[in-house]
Amino acid sequence: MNKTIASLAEAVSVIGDGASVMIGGFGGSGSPIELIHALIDKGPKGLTVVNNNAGNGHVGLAALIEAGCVAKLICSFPRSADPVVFTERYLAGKIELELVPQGTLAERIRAGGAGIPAFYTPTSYGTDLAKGKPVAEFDGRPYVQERWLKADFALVKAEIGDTHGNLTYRAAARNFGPLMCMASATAIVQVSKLVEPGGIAPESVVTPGIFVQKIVEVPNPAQEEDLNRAGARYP
Amino acid sequence: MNKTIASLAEAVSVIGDGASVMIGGFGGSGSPIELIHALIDKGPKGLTVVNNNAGNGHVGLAALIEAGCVAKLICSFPRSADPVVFTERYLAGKIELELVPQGTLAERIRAGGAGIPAFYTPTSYGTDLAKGKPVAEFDGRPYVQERWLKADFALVKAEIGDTHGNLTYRAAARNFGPLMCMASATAIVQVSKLVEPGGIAPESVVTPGIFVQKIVEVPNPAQEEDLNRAGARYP
Amino acid sequence: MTSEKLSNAQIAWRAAQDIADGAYVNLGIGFPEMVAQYQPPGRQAIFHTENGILDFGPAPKAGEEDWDLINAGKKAVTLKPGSAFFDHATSFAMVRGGHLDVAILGAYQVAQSGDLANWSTGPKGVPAVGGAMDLVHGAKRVAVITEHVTKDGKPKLVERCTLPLTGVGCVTRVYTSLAVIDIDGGKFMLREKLGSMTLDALQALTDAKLHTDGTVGELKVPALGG
Amino acid sequence: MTSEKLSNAQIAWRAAQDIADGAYVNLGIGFPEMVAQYQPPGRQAIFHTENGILDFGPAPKAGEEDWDLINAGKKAVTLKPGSAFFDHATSFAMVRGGHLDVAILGAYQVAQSGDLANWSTGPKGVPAVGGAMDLVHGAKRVAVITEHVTKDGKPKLVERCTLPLTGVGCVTRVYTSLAVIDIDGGKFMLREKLGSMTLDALQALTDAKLHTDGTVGELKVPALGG
Repeated sequence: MNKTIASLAEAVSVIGDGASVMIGGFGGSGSPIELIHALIDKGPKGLTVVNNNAGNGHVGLAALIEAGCVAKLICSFPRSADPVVFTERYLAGKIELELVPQGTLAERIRAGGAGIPAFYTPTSYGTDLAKGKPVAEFDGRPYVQERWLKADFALVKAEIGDTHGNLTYRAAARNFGPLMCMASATAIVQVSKLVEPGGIAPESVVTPGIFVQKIVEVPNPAQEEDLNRAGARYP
Repeated sequence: MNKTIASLAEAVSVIGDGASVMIGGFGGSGSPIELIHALIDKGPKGLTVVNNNAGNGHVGLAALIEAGCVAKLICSFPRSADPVVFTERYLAGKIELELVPQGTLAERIRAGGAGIPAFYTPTSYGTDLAKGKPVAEFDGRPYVQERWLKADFALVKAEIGDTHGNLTYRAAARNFGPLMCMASATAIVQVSKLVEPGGIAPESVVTPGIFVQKIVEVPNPAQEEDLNRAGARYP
Repeated sequence: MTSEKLSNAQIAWRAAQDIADGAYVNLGIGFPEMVAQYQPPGRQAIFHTENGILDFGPAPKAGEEDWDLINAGKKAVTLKPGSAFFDHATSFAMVRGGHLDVAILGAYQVAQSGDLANWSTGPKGVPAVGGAMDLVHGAKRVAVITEHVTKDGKPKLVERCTLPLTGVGCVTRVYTSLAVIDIDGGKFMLREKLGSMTLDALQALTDAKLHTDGTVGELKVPALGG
Repeated sequence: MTSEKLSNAQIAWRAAQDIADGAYVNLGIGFPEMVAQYQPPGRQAIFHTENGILDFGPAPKAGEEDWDLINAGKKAVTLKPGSAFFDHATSFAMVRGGHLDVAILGAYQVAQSGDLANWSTGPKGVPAVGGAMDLVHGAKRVAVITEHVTKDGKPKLVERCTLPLTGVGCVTRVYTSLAVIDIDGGKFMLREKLGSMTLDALQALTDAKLHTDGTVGELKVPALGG
């Protein structure tokens, strides 16, 4: 078994119009910039994207939105230092937004990966974000029912990966990666370093390979924050 | 902050009659033998114990049951190579059993730790173990509602721990430990090696210290399987 | 004629032939574990054990066991390069979340609806379920390996299970000591049978009706011990 | 008389005095982050950031940032010995599961019922919630630090929130620029106020009734910049 894909272009070639795509990262930390840019090159339309944020500046997720690929965004915090790309489209009614509390977003994604179709959470009870959702009481306290979230694809950045798809992550870049690999039918992962099976100690594996379908090596990946500080744009 | 407790006896001294106690381990792997034996020495009555199994031979969990400390067991598989201790008490009506599918048991414990009071699972739908539980349909498929599981205490065996309670586990001994630390008000952990904060790389932490309240060093801990092969009994 | 039947090893061998290279597989404890021995040359499955290991290998030599390195049957195993450890919640996320390609389980009874009974023979004794009820949900394909009939000759492939269910409508293929049978649209579809056995003879050993779509292959396996 | 008030640094300082040694604490992004600077000598809290770090420290020097090592406000941070990384599901298990001792948040409005409004000023613009709605549930103690009144002098401590809610009945203590107020049984209980301020003057700046149980302490803080 070898899940390695030779190029970024080939790795994202399976993502077509109308697909749902989870994209890892919290702000720039863990954002798979190279995979996103390869996806922009392919240029699918009408994507539903799941990410914690809505992009920053004119690279990565912001560039994907700017390229007109995204019809709907499911996220918790569509603000950033430079949110102009999303903000303009949103206020013009050109992109749909589903706003989800951050912890609920994470738990919905995990539930999608874990075969849990719905769960109850105290989060958002009594607020506008709970409107239309079933409410139930447990032990005298009210909770909101939330549904799992799954996607056709995930684009994730990891640190070390082996050819079976076992992954580790760098520092807090771990954030949504392990969950999105679980919740997507096809998890496409860029790793800074690709190793043979056995190159990661079994105790150190954060995402077991069963959750990963495609892996592509991108040494020295770009950091969104660095690109934005340099005023970069893609393409 | 230092969560270290000097002795096993002191570590379990907080566990009183009628307490609920999650005990880590899958069979002998990960079973915190020394903590269990210290609990037998203290001798609380009427405990509700959560474990995957029901003990094997006459040490560890089996010995805790044999000592008459356990009123109720919540587990998935109360069979073993030598299950006589539990079997006799169960058939005599002296111990209550709540049988839970293994994955549901794990998920209920995680839910308890994660503040999720209830969730839906396909597991056990249409079986005797779903009797009396709410059923709901999602996307045309029926699911069973399960409740979180929490406990007053957890007894867990880890490999390396620091004084803040950060933990790693040895091989497949990880099994229920990370979940039970999350789901218990007071997680009491025995570690083979105690280190200072910083002694575990932040990427390698499996259980973050926030889930651990007490930690006691037990170098060269006993393995249940070895004890049973040697015909050991406790006390 | 009906005295000819496959050995357990041969049933396991036959089931192993349907496992693709790179498949993620969970083998139930006991008899199903035998499937791992018969992977076709050039194919390598990755085995999952619900207590928290992916990509484990065969048992170590006696005396070399590590009792923190065991499978769901609590037997000592070894690791292959590329293995991983994880907690029980993650392990059953793999199971329930549809990440396993195949689960192969034993059975007391399988119904033509795909219902499976394999955890309890009734209210006597100590009930124990383990991961069976989880495994029947989520794996992309749930197969059963079993003797075609019970020790006292009663059918195990039935119209309706009489024993307590493990899962509803979950089994899609059954490998027995006499045949390979798919479950499709609430029917047993006979795919392969021993060449020495007539359809009538096989039907006589089966509680529910066996259907065919015209072609029934011959169930051929190598000579194997076990 | 009402022109005297605490600076943000002084409000943060006061809030920091109530954090016990060894407490697990989440500080909301922006103003609440300032609380970390004022831990009393001899006490060390462990700070949680919802993007997946426990026990992080202050910002690194400019030029030494690691952009994979950031807090919830996306500012670069450093690590202390004993820190840990984890994924978002685990991070919010800490939040929702009641594992944090204290969460300290900002507010647009706090009601006497403990309702909090701090995420949206209405339907204009792009809505963004982040982890606010999660943080108000689960932490053992949810406290707010805030100016006592808005920039145009309107009360922020109200009978009933008019802005969209973040959470219902979740706040138990409010540290303002003028007072320390507990929320107990649906009432604002005044615990401390600036010595220079009369109860009547404070009440005039507060929409809901301020209650006391007889003793009101003096809100004393050191001189601080910020």
